[in-house]
Amino acid sequence: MLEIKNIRKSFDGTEVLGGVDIHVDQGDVVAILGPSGSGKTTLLRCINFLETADAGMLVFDGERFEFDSISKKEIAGLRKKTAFVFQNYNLFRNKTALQNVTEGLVVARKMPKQQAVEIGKQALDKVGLSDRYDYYPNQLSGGQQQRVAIARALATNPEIIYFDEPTSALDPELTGEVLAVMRQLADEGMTMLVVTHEMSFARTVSNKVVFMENGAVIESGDSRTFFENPQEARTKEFLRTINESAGLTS
Amino acid sequence: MLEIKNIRKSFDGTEVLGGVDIHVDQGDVVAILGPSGSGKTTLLRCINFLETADAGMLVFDGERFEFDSISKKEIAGLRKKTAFVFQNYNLFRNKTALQNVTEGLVVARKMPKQQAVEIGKQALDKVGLSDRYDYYPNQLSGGQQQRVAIARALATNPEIIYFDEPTSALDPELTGEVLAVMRQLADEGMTMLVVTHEMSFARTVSNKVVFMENGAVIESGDSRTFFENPQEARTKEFLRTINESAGLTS
Amino acid sequence: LTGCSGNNTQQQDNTSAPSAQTAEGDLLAQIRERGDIIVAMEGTWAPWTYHDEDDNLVGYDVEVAQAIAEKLGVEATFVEGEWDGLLAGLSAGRYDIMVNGVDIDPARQETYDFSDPYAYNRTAVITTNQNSDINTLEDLQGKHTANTISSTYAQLAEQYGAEVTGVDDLNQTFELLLSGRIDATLNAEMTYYDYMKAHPEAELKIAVLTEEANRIGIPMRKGEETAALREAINNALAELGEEGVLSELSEKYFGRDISQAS
Amino acid sequence: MSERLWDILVDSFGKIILPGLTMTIPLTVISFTFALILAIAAAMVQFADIKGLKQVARFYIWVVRGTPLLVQLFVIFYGLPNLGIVIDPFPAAVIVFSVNEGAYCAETIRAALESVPAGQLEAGYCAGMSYLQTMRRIILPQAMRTAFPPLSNSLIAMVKDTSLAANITVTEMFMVTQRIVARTYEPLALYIEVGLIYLLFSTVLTKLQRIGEKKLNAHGKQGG
Amino acid sequence: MSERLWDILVDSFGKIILPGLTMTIPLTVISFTFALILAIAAAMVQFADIKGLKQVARFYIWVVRGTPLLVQLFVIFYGLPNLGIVIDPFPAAVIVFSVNEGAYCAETIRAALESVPAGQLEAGYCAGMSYLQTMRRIILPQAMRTAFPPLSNSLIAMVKDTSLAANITVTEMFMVTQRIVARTYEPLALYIEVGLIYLLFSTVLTKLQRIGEKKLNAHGKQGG
Ligand SMILES: Nc1ncnc2c1ncn2[C@@H]1O[C@H](COP(=O)(O)OP(=O)(O)OP(=O)(O)O)[C@@H](O)[C@H]1O
Ligand SMILES: Nc1ncnc2c1ncn2[C@@H]1O[C@H](COP(=O)(O)OP(=O)(O)OP(=O)(O)O)[C@@H](O)[C@H]1O
Ligand SMILES: [Mg+2]
Ligand SMILES: [Mg+2]
Repeated sequence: MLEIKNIRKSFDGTEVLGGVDIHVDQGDVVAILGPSGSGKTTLLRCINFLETADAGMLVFDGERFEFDSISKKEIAGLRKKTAFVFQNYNLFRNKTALQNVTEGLVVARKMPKQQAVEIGKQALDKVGLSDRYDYYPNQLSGGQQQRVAIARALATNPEIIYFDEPTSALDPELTGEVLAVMRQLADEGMTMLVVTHEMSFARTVSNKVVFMENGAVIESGDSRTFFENPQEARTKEFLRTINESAGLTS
Repeated sequence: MLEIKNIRKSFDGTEVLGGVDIHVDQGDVVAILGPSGSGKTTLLRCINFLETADAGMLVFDGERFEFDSISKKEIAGLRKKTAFVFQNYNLFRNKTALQNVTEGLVVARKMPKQQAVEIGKQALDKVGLSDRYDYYPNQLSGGQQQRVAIARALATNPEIIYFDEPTSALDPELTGEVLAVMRQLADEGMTMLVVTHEMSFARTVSNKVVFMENGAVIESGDSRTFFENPQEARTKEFLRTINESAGLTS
Repeated sequence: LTGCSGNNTQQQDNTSAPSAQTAEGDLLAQIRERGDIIVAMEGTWAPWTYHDEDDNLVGYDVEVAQAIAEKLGVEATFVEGEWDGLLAGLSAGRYDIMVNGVDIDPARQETYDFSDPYAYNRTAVITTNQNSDINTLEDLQGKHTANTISSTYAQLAEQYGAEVTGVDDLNQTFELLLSGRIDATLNAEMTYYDYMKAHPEAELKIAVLTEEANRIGIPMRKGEETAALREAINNALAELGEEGVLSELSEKYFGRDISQAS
Repeated sequence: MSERLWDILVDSFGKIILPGLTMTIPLTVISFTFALILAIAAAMVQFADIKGLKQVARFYIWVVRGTPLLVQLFVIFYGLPNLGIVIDPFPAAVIVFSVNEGAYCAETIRAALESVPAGQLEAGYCAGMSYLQTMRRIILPQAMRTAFPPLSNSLIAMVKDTSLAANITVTEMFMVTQRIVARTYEPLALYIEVGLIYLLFSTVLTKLQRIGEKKLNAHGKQGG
Repeated sequence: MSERLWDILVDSFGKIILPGLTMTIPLTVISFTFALILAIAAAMVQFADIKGLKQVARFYIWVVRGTPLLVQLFVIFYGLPNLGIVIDPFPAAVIVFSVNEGAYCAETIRAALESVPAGQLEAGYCAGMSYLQTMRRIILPQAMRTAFPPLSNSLIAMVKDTSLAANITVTEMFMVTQRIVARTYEPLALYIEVGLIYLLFSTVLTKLQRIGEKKLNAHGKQGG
């Protein structure tokens, strides 16, 4: 359904992505792992054209696009089929929870107001925020804000949702809230590409894992194999560090 | 060494701390746990007089102070014996790493500049930042900033250090960095009072645990007992939630 | 026009203007004691008071003031500023007298005492050459005029039924006239001649000249304290008139004698 | 205070406040409205980095902020007739004040636009909205909230600057005062009187600013 | 352009720019320096919420921002002598411009102080520093960095406002221009000339502002 081929990106001469390939099938939940600075965020931003990749190709539903020559119109078309959940939510600060969800429907998709409100409420209900329609972002807790962001993504009925570290700004209990919603989406067959540091999520919810370092994919494949039988030395070390810092001594 | 008795604090009529007692001995590492909004931050801020508690008493090195009648001079005196590491670091944004550490020594403790610089460098070396003396906060990663904050606390040679969620803004690998430094301090016998969501830290580094909810201490005591044999129903539930969200399915 | 910084003149350095005393007592005595008289003027109104090409303060009023100072046996110190400021300064006691072609007018006499007139100035109604509608003051009825805000001309125009707007300075009134925004402006006859000296090509004419000339005097604060000063100035003016000095200066700056009531 | 002076002040109060209400305030309000439109445009083309237009905006701001308001009034009112363009005093004043104030406000609004986090625009894109849609519905409303206090300040300052319109025959409050001075020769007292009337106007505007800020802050500061 | 007009403009250039350099610029720089001191004080007492002084500062800002500069010049220069206080023109101008500009800058600096995160002050306390020590070494430097661009704007605006000093007999640039106009009767051309000289001064100041901002931004924006 989504295929990225040989994507490259440099900032001021420093290469951040050095030819990355990603393959996502309908219904896949792909977890992208990797140490800080490995280029995970940059990858997602390039895929959604928030950064312009220097080279590479994107195939979406069989249509091919070159990153360096895609037109504004094509970008706009692709964005209507995808959704993005930011690490720091990026809710519209001047809009209520409900308006955050309906804005894209009414303005970008020209949906009648009433229908948008209905869909918006459904989406908020789904993430457990039926009682927060008219709250502004700054009146919501971090976990609630992130759930509004997910509702905003859901409401547009996208073919795939990109997540950038959806729980890194949350405390353990709030993390639980958000992960539960994501697990439910996975169960319903939503296609998702998720940058995350939550090993438990990668381990139990995603069916594929991509491990990156220094702008390159080190290892990727089936999630069970990745955790139980990693192939690369660097992957093994990464998993060991993570486990150590989680257990500290044990 | 530090004893807090019956501390109370309300904001606009809502009680946030409803009579909390804490007892810290020399060399203790006390972890304060509890769900979001339970009053942990407020407790630390009251202890360090960043908020004025409504009632209660503080005994420090045998000296007694009433929260509602302590003088500015006494506060200044106590602050020179304690240090505070903020959740979001609060490094002085207009000062380099080294200046952040020396500022309090030179300005507040009237230490000769040269001596302060020496001590400052030692403190930064200790947290592994020998190569970052002249960097400004915004040129440092989150983990590095938090370590500068710890160095700033260390340099004043305090009798106790308060930490408010020292790793909550960091990714797992950076969390590892900071926790390693704190573990080292604990091993050297530093007295610490740590609000944290890191169960592994509470479990393995701290010797005492205080579990709070709704502004009251639900359970407290020896850290091993707390984790292996919790007494209260709410504590058990809390530990279960945490474990679940960590494991998600298992 | 030549520079005229006479021996008994001191070109005021405006950054450190000495001030007249506000203390009680006779102003003339104070002036004599100080050895100078502080004279306020605009310095931007040719040919009464203005700066020549070498930036010397010159003009009819400047030389008259110097001559008066000489008669009083003191030096003249000049201070230049904006009109309203000069008035305020006079009231505040910063300046002793104002020599700036000021019309003697009953309303003004409520606030200031005036010397005897030392010049007579007829008011001209100035229009463009093409304008043939305005031939008497009565013709101003319903016409648009503009005058400097601080002058008495606005009142005169209003009196004859003109629609009056104001502007800050003289030049603007000519600009308004030339750009056809107004029908006429009222000003001193002499000012018109001076403007025409600078702009001989300007298509402006004097359409009406008032019969009666305005009397130009020197205002000073009201009251006992200035009584002696006023008398001394009046004596000085009378002497200067008799000696022909005023006529001479008038010829020099205006090209005709306006120091005598005609 | 002498009885005569008192009478002058009482008598002139109505004469001064009338053009204040009928000229100074309308001139200010109309000009400020146009200034805001100009400023938003000039700020937006810079923010959006539109080649050509951005340079035009920079040039406009540079020249207008660099030269005195009085000179601008002169050029428009006394200079343009040389090119055959004759504009009436009130519209000329509105043009000059709008253009002048627009340049200052443009800088304020540009700074406010830049203070809106980049993520807001990106979130707009990801919701499928175009640049213009996101600007109009998300970025500008947030920026205007930030710009509100400095813009209010500019408005208050402008009330007093309109007195320069006297130079192009607009009969506003200060000119009327000067006319009364020309008749009565009481500049100090009358200046203080008109000063107090300006203070009255400013106070009303300041109060309105406070109310506006409260309203905009109704759902807390835009922290999250 | 006629030869005569050209000669007038060439001849007057030096005459105008000289008082610009010897009077307008010094008056601006000196007044602005004092204004900053006043503004910092007025902003600090409000920020620190010092009872009494805070009210004094609010009152000062209210009155000064609410009344025209020209009225303030009149009151100090022509009003105070009635109370026996006689101040020379240049010092009087410095006083009025400092006090006036101080009120506007105080608001700018207060806003900048409020934009420094509360955590910075708390971190200062926790490092054992007193309120004043933290203000001086941590909060004010950060606030001044935020306030730098709007303060630069105020400075540039002030260059032109100093022309009002002509009202209290200070011979600055604009007054000299008016004198030349009085002799030559060429207001438009000369006003444009003096406008360009103001533009020159402003451009230099704008360049200095850019350099200053670059320097202050040397270690990135104060994000973290
Ligand atoms: N706009 C930019 N300009 C220059 N360098 C950049 C920019 N954005 C990212 N980088 C660099 O690119 C590299 C990859 O950054 P990226 O944010 O993609 O990493 P990441 O894998 O998401 O890390 P983290 O887990 O910390 O979020 C880093 O070294 C970063 O410093
Ligand atoms: N300044 C304040 N004004 C009003 N209420 C406040 C204020 N500070 C904190 N509170 C309230 O006090 C309660 C306790 O807050 P506190 O920040 O101490 O919780 P916490 O245990 O530190 O939570 P977290 O784990 O999310 O940091 C919360 O309900 C919070 O909303
Ligand atoms: Mg990232
Ligand atoms: Mg907290």
